[in-house]
Amino acid sequence: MRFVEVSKRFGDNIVFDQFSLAIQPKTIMAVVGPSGMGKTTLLQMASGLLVPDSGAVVKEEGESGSVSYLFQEPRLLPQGTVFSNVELSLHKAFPDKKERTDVAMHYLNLVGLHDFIAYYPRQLSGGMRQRVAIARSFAHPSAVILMDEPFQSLDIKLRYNLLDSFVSLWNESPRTTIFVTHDPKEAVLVGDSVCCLGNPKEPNLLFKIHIPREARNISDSELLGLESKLVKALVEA
Amino acid sequence: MRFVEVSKRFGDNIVFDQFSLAIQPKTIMAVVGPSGMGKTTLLQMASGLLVPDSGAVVKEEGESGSVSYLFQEPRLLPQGTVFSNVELSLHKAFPDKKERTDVAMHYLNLVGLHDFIAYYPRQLSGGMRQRVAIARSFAHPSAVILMDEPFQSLDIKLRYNLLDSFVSLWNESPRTTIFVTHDPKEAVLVGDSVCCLGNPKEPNLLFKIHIPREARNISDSELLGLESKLVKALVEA
Amino acid sequence: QPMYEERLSNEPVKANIAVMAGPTGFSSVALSFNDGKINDSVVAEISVYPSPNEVIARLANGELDFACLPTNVAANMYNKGVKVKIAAVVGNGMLSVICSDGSVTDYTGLLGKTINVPDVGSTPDQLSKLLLMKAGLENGKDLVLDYSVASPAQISQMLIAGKISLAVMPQPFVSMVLAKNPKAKIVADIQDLYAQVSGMENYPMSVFVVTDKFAQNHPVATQSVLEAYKASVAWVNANPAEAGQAIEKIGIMKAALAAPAIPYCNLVYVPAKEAKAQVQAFFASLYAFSPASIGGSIPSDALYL
Amino acid sequence: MKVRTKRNLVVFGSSLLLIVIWQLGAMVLDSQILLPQVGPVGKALVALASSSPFALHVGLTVSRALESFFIIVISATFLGILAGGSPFFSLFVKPLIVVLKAVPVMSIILLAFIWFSSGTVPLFSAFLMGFPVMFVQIEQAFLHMDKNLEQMCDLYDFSTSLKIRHYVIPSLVPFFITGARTTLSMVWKVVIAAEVLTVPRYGVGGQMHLAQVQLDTEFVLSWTLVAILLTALGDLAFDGLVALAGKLKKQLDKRRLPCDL
Amino acid sequence: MKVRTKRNLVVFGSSLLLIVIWQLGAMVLDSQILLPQVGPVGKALVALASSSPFALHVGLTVSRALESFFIIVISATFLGILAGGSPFFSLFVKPLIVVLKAVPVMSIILLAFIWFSSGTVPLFSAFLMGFPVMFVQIEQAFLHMDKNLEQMCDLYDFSTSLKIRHYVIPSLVPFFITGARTTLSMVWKVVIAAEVLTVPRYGVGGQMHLAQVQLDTEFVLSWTLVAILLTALGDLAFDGLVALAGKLKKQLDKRRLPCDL
Ligand SMILES: Nc1ncnc2c1ncn2[C@@H]1O[C@H](COP(=O)(O)OP(=O)(O)OP(=O)(O)O)[C@@H](O)[C@H]1O
Ligand SMILES: Nc1ncnc2c1ncn2[C@@H]1O[C@H](COP(=O)(O)OP(=O)(O)OP(=O)(O)O)[C@@H](O)[C@H]1O
Ligand SMILES: O=C([O-])O
Ligand SMILES: [Mg+2]
Ligand SMILES: [Mg+2]
Repeated sequence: MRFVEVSKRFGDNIVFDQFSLAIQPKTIMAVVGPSGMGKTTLLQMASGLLVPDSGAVVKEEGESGSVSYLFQEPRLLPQGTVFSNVELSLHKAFPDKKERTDVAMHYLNLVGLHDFIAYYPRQLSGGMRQRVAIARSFAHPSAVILMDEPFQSLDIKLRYNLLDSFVSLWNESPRTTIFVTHDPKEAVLVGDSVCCLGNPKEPNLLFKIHIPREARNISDSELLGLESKLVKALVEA
Repeated sequence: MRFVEVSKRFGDNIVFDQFSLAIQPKTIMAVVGPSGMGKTTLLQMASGLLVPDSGAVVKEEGESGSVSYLFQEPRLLPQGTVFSNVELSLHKAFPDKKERTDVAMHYLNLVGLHDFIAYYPRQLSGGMRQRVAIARSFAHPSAVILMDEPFQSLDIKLRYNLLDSFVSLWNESPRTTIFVTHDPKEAVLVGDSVCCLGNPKEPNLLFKIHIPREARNISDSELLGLESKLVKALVEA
Repeated sequence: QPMYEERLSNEPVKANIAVMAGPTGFSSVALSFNDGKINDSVVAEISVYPSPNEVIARLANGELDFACLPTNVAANMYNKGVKVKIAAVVGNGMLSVICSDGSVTDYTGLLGKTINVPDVGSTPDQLSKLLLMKAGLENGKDLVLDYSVASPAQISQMLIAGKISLAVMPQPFVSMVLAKNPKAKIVADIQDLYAQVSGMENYPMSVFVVTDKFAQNHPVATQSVLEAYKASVAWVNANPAEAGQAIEKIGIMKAALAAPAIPYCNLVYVPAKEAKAQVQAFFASLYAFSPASIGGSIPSDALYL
Repeated sequence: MKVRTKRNLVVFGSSLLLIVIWQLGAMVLDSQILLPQVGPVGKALVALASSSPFALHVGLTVSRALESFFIIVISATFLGILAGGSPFFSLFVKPLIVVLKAVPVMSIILLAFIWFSSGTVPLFSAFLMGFPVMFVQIEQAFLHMDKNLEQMCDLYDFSTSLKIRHYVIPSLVPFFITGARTTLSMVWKVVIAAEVLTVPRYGVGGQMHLAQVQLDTEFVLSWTLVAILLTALGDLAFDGLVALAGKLKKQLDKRRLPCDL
Repeated sequence: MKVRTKRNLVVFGSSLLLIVIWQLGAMVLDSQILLPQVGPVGKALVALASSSPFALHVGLTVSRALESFFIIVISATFLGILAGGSPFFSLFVKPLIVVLKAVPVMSIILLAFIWFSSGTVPLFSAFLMGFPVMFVQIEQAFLHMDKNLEQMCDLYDFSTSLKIRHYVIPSLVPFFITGARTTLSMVWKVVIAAEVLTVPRYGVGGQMHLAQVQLDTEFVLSWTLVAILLTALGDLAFDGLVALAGKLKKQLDKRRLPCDL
């Protein structure tokens, strides 16, 4: 997927100005950036929910069709159970009820919510709601995954578990992914490339990580170096 | 301040069971712990808002009188301006209007809100509201400071700036402080001692940090070691 | 063609008749006997309403065929284009000024006093104003008409309790007050005063009206109803005690209140043709002081059946 | 449990006190017309309830109220959905709704009395008074629909039918319930008001008015008690239905879960 | 700007259409009693407005409405604060409030008619109908007060006076405004209803009823228009006052800022 000289403004607020960025097909682009710098806007343009004022978002071969969008808020149907919130997003892809149920349950197990499938969103904590949204976006078959701070409001333990699950799920069927996070550590653990927003014209920082994802360890000095580079870029943004 | 064999339960949920913890006067105790393990409950007992079912919270000499409590939510008066939200908490300590105004403005400058003193909370972003609450708790003269995740919902840059400001303010007049955070890095940067909750009977982990606060640097290997210890304790909790 | 219709149907014609919960209702009670069956071809259905207000709209929208109404209301409706005819005068005047405490003994003593009158626009109100005008007096200056208590029944209670001193009242409340408060006296008879100023013997207080539609479509039935009404008036006047029971039964008023008053209610049956002169004279008097009270003009002969 | 007993005791005590105050007041006033004592009103109530047309009076009032209630709920929901979907239509009917909301009930009743046969007046008046309330609620529901959820439905490939069943209808329901509840309590009052003014042959309001002119205050009070009871029963029935619907929905949701966990 | 013009155009157009429909209907019906044409109603309105007792009729209705409005707002706020502060008092008055909310307006008016002189009936009825609305709002305000904010005030050493001024009163105000607005629009309707039934010497409702009885439908409509206008003006005045109070508060808040920044 490529953003080609994309511009987007809200009133006087110029968020992107002839901004270009390319994401290699079937790789993960981790995006960090201070609040209000356009991370969510970038995802919305990628999803087609928002149309750039000028420029274009170009999809490569194999990226057309459905996207999975994990919104910054959980966006669950308040009147649906945990189960049906996941299951409803599978109707188109899995017309067979049995199959659909199995897929939904698989992902709900993954996020540790098997015992809560009969609950309604109002009965869940913020973190649990976020997990339902994660299960939904993982379960929904799509060529592109867009994730807006997926692991916010989760405690650190669950966070790392889910990060692991995400990586192994992704390895099963690699798809073009934009992963927005506010945690530089997460970004360097997960991204094939990492981009830091902070300037409407171009990324403040953009680098590739060549260490295989499975081999990454947070105490690795190269990763620590990248992380501190990223923190510096963020603080200076 | 000492928690002496404190027990507290909500219905069947035993949060503290004969739990003891001592905080040296005029030091900072950083507290981390998974969600729902009693961090906020601990602060509420320290403030007197919540009375333990059994056991006692003992204050040392010089810790009596007012406390400054930075709540987990900003808790601003919705009908008051940014300025008056800070200024009203100073009425008792500073009967003189001029003096009170100067103190309030000093702390509002510190959190970068000088241009917003005429705004109402509804006109501010979540992070800005949090900063008003921080200014209020710093400004309020007190023997004890209780802070419940003070820097949540702030971007990384502001976070580090405010952490610096907090440390220098604290150095001006050291006061007994409990600093709850979900960020292990923050805990090791700020605490004289660090405690990890996760067990109603005793802290999961409790250690002192002997490096002077001013000399701490996040790339310091000793600190990184402490941080990973803390992360491990959190993940295992 | 209407006659033809009537003969064709075997069903008896239903005549919807409205009376008010007051003296105009009294004289109609015999119509309710036999479940309202007047003869093989006509059945009367009597409904009781709290005031003329509920009746007027029903005559206008066609729900009612006959009604007992205050005389001026009939003129007003006629002038507004509601097609009704006066069939007969069924009640002559029966208003009195009562004093509950002996502070006034005859009508000359009323000057400067406050007199309670039920309901603005009601017959007691109109006649009071009419007489004031003829006597050259002014309401609010020479004496005060007070409308603050609108229900005659409530004024009666207050007269009995001595809470108010003077009031213009219709029957049967006059009888009731006199019976229950020994100190109460009639200090003026409105009928006498009206006779003095108009030269007429009495004034027609209520009339029996029929809608044009019913009268045209069912002339025979109309005639039957009128005859039955006439007979009913005669029976009520002759048998006040039994009439009282019937009055209570159809929900007009308690027998104890109605029966003793019947002799004083001036219940009559004067067919329209005979009553026309008297009625027109009454309209002329009302017109002179308030054209609006009869709808703006004196009705033509077409008002009479 | 104990707190609840205490609450009920206080409520019971104050209800009793109300009745005692009434009785004392009646004894002091000593006027059957101004304020009858508790006993006679009780007797009048029994007399009413055992009189043969009682069922007719109550039945017709109830049927008028329910009929207008259903007409309002159905038509206002339909038009409200149209208005919610089309800003033009919404603007277009706005003047009418504003006028309807500002018209005093009495004007409507008086005019309706001229226009229609008296049996229709309570229905028509209740319709004109209740319609704007329900309509505005449904219109509001559309304004309060969560556009974010709609985006979610679209991105996650919901079919139109799924979207209506799981997003649109659930968003409307709370507003629908609020609107219907308000409409119901309004409809009672307007129907009775119209009956008082038009005195139909059968109906609680008309009987109340006749009792009042005849100064049978104990019957006015008895009919008032009947009206209060009707309102209370209506509210109870409504809440019962809503609770039942809620339970039914939960049952259905359970059915949709994989196996009977 | 353009969107706004378009909106106004639609609203204007549909208002015009309403009037055209009325006029066409009147021409088809061709009955002065059933539905007078627009012209005659306009004339009647002018005749009304220029008749000498017009000011008295309107003035007395307005003064009854305002009087009951103020009595309700003051007494219900006072008692609502008591009830908000004391759960016992709140429980204690609950039965009374429940009954008052369920009583049909008409019952109250009919009973009041027996009890009071006709001038007092509208006041009394409006009081009984409006009081529970305002009372419940103020009571609700206490239930919705943010206990967290109260903890904050206490920990940050607010004096009682500061707490009342900056925490209690601001928490009550929105509920007070909602309650007062609802009360105001209710009071109009009840006062006019009571006037219709009791026909006091002066008052819009009584005139409306007299006009109806005399089959002067054009005057019924004219008085209805007057009533709608009064309601609309009342709402406008209320919103104006609320906006003014808001501005005043902002001014005061500005004054409390250090120097004139
Ligand atoms: N619909 C909108 N209307 C007006 N301004 C908008 C809109 N959406 C976003 N913005 C503005 O665009 C800028 C970028 O917003 P965006 O939500 O993309 O930031 P973000 O990087 O996702 O921030 P955060 O980390 O807080 O989620 C912000 O200044 C925001 O105020
Ligand atoms: N007022 C209360 N009533 C009932 N249970 C409560 C109450 N306050 C706290 N709890 C329970 O006590 C436990 C500890 O809550 P506490 O708020 O102290 O957690 P925490 O560590 O601050 O969590 P977080 O990181 O999410 O803020 C939780 O299980 C919570 O559900
Ligand atoms: O029946 C009447 O009292 O007019
Ligand atoms: Mg965002
Ligand atoms: Mg907490």
